[in-house]
Amino acid sequence: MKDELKPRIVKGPDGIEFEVDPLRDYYCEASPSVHPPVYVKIVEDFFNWARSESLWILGFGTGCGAIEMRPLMTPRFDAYRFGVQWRPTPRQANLLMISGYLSTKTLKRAIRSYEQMQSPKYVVGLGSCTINGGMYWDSYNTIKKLDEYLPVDLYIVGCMPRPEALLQGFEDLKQIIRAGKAEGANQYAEKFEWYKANQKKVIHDWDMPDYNW
Amino acid sequence: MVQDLSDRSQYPARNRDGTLDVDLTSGKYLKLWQGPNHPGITGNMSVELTVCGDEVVEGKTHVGYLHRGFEKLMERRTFIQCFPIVCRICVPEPDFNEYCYAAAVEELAGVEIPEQAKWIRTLILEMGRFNSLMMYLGGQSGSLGLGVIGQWTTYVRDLMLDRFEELTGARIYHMFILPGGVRDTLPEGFDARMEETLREAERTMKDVWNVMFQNAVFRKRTIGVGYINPALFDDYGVTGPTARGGGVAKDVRRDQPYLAYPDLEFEVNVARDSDIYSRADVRRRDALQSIDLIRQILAKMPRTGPVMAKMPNMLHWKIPRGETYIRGECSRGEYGFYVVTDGSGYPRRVNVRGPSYTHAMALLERLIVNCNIADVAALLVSLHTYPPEIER
Amino acid sequence: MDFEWIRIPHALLTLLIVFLYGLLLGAVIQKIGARAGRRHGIPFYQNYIDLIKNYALRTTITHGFMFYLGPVFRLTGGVGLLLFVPTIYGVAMHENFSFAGDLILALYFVFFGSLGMALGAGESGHPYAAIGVSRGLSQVTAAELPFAIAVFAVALQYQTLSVTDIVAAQQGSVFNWTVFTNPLAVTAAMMSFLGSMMRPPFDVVLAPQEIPIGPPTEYHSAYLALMQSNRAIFPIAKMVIYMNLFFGGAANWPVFFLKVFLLYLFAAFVGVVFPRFRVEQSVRWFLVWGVPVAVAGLFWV
Amino acid sequence: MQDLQTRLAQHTDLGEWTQQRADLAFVTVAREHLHGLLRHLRDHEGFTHLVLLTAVDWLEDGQFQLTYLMNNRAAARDIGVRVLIPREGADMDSIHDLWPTAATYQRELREMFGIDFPGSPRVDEEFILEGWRDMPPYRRDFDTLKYAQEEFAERPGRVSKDPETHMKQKLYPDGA
Repeated sequence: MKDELKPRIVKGPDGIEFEVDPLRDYYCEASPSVHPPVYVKIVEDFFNWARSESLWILGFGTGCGAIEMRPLMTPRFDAYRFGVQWRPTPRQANLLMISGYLSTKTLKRAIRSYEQMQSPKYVVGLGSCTINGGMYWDSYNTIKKLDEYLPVDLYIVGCMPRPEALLQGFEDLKQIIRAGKAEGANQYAEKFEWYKANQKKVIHDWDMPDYNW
Repeated sequence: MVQDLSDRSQYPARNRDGTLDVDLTSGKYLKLWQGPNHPGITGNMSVELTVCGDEVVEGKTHVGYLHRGFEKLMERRTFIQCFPIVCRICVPEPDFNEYCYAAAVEELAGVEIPEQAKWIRTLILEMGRFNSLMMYLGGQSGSLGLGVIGQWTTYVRDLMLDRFEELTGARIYHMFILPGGVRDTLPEGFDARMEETLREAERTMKDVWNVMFQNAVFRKRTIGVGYINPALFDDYGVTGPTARGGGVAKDVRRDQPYLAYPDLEFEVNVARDSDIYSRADVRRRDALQSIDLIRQILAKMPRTGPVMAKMPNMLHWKIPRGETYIRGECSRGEYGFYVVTDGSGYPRRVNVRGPSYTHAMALLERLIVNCNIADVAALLVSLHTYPPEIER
Repeated sequence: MDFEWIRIPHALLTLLIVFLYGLLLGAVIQKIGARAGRRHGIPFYQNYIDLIKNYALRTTITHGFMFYLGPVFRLTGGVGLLLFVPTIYGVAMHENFSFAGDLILALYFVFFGSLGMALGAGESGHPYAAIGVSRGLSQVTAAELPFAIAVFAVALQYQTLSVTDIVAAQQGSVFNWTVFTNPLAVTAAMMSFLGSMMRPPFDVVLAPQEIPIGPPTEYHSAYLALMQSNRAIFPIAKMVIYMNLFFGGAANWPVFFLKVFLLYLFAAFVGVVFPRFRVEQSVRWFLVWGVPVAVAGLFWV
Repeated sequence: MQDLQTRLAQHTDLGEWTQQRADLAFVTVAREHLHGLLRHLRDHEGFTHLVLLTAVDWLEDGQFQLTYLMNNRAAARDIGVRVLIPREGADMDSIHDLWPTAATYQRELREMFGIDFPGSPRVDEEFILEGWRDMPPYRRDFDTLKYAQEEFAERPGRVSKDPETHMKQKLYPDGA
């Protein structure tokens, strides 16, 4: 654990000393709760349509798949046409693209980013390395099965998946969302203990709260 | 505008062990993370910044987010099994890994590759360099908010990827340069289509020159910013365009020519000022040079003869004990493979020397001090860092 | 002073029209920017969908009381600005709540939103938001200076502080517009216009690369939707002021749409081909180029 | 590069000299001569550019081989200096005073091979791995496949059949 995360005595600007336990004081400990669809079906369908037509991707290139993101934003493929946009902060994004293999160090950051996103949120695993490890099946530093750690809505195969495959993947994801089946955030909240246990098994120095808002 | 470099040496004070005395609870300093989840970072790495006002007082590079342990994995694979995974070491310019690995293995095994294969390899490396530089130009202007350049250059890169696809069958990971030669000859009509692509590329480069390099705001943001003292180049192992931007004509293609480079005519591009602008300008001219070199290669290359040397049975290929180092000039600087064999069917040790390894670690940590936070992204991009080659 | 209650629904109608047009215009401008990059860009209805989606998100988290108020203040700034200037000249329905001294109030409202945002973003506790706010406030202040001086010049020129009267004075011929009667003041004001539109070269506040998007870093779902609504209304409201003060106002909706579109296009064109200034560079730019021109405009009168 | 070998031999006890290519040679020296030799090469022979510093694990001999590769750009030649150190309790003198950038290489070697470089800046900080508890992964006796199987959840693969037995079973179901 890093020094700045250990409990310590801090002297405030007014001269009063007090004890700080960063993990408890700076973060909220509440675990996620399930947010089921609450509106009548037609409204929920309408909202699902809006959600599907406005996919905001978190601009977090976790692996080599990030290289095909640039062509997607540019003239040849231009994913903006389909309502896909990139947002720089996890708070405003709905779709986390796990673009390729995840080393355990990145997994930690990906989990944090995922938990900071607002539900309903979706995860797309990109490339064979998220499915079964792909090329790195015997590597000591990459995870082999993404859905053990995050609720994945869709996998796109390939090494690298071509931009056309990604566009098709977006279309498929839209179908899933419109059908109301993309409830990954709720699944994550329901099986929270299981996901956390899996995550903690591979991330050895767990120095963050269990749920990052 | 030149940054004000008046004496800041006492600020913040240093502790006895040389670390900075930064008291975060004082409210004077702020700790910021630029990355890994940050659009201003090149790939998946992060810089831990301690800032005072708008000024960075300390920066630490953190890498390892992309570590897959290639050097370990290759020890468990036979020589031919290593071939498909080496290109994955560096994503934006994968061909250099293939070439360096193949050349190292050939040298240790004593294989001589045919003439035509040499030329095709050179062609692929130049195409890869052009692509990588296009990514760079888009990134550099993007880091300063000029998104439109990125659109144009990525478009040209896509055109060049089409030529790659035609030649090798893949967009990103080509897996074309095998130990012993290359997989195939050029397809029919390749030259004409390549010429078309190159013309389009030249048109775009003209636009890039007008909109990016002649732009008053771009010049204001980059000239004099991110200066590297050329005296530091040897200390920090600076190579490639970063060194050439500071007036040192380091270019492996000229210094220790390999493949078909002795037969090609080109000048080493050099700029003087060693700031972000000169580095960008050197890379722009490198891209134009690549266009010229591709034309030269297509004009001069032999079209007949084999493209693969006679190779032993790959499944039982053993290479006698030895060690070697192969280097090449990739778009970012000196790229090299250090390969050790022990007489078995597996490499004993492979070490990849990527230029980003020295640029983004020790050099960046030094440059980033006293830099404005708004310039950090531009500075980082101007070193042309690709994190996967740092951690592999 | 008797107050006609019918003005309230009329003002709300104006607001609705401006809101819908603002969303549409934002998308169209983005499409034009995309064309410069040889793309098609987002569909023109994309902003409406984004807005619905953001309101439809299921979770929101808060960082405190001011965090709520930030977007509310910002929206108030936009709506207030729009309500107190006459949108369409000479049509009683869209005169809104303009009164004799509304020019001063408008100047205040232009600044109001940024201040509210500063409070809200400060509460979010994210360091990027704090940096963005400090950059934003210094830049907006600097950009406001030439504008304020230009407005003084115009007010002096027409000897009134009422926007309606200023528009009235510009009617008749195109050459009665302030842009021809006092070009210096208008030049200075247009410089400031660039600065307040949050487009390159003056968008370091929201820059995704330099700091991830500044003040709104922590804002999400409904908060963000509120800010998006403001982003539709506020620039239009600001352009209404510019249009009224310098470009002869608009006597009917088509003229209004056209003039607003052209003004927006001006900012977008400059934005597409320029990278960003750093904050201290942009402040210097406004002080060195904007203020002298504005002062010269003052003397022109 | 014969001239270089003769000149160096006057200063230092050189071990095995391997001429790999016309412009690349490897030479073995004892660890106590290393620092002096590198300084001499840098200051007097023009080998100013440290290309890389890495280690090779000779598990059978119980030794690590450290390779310091240097480049002389003007003369277009490279020299690799090999130093053999025992695997047990491996440590080595730091050369960050000669090339500041060597500190990065030494940090990596510390983490990936477990070779200590006392005095090198930030050498004990985590570099690539995070929360690593096993033995340093680049050592030969570290089994990455076994580690991966124990550590990470795996997706069951497709059922694959050995072609020979599969065809036999298919053609001759009774095992004839």
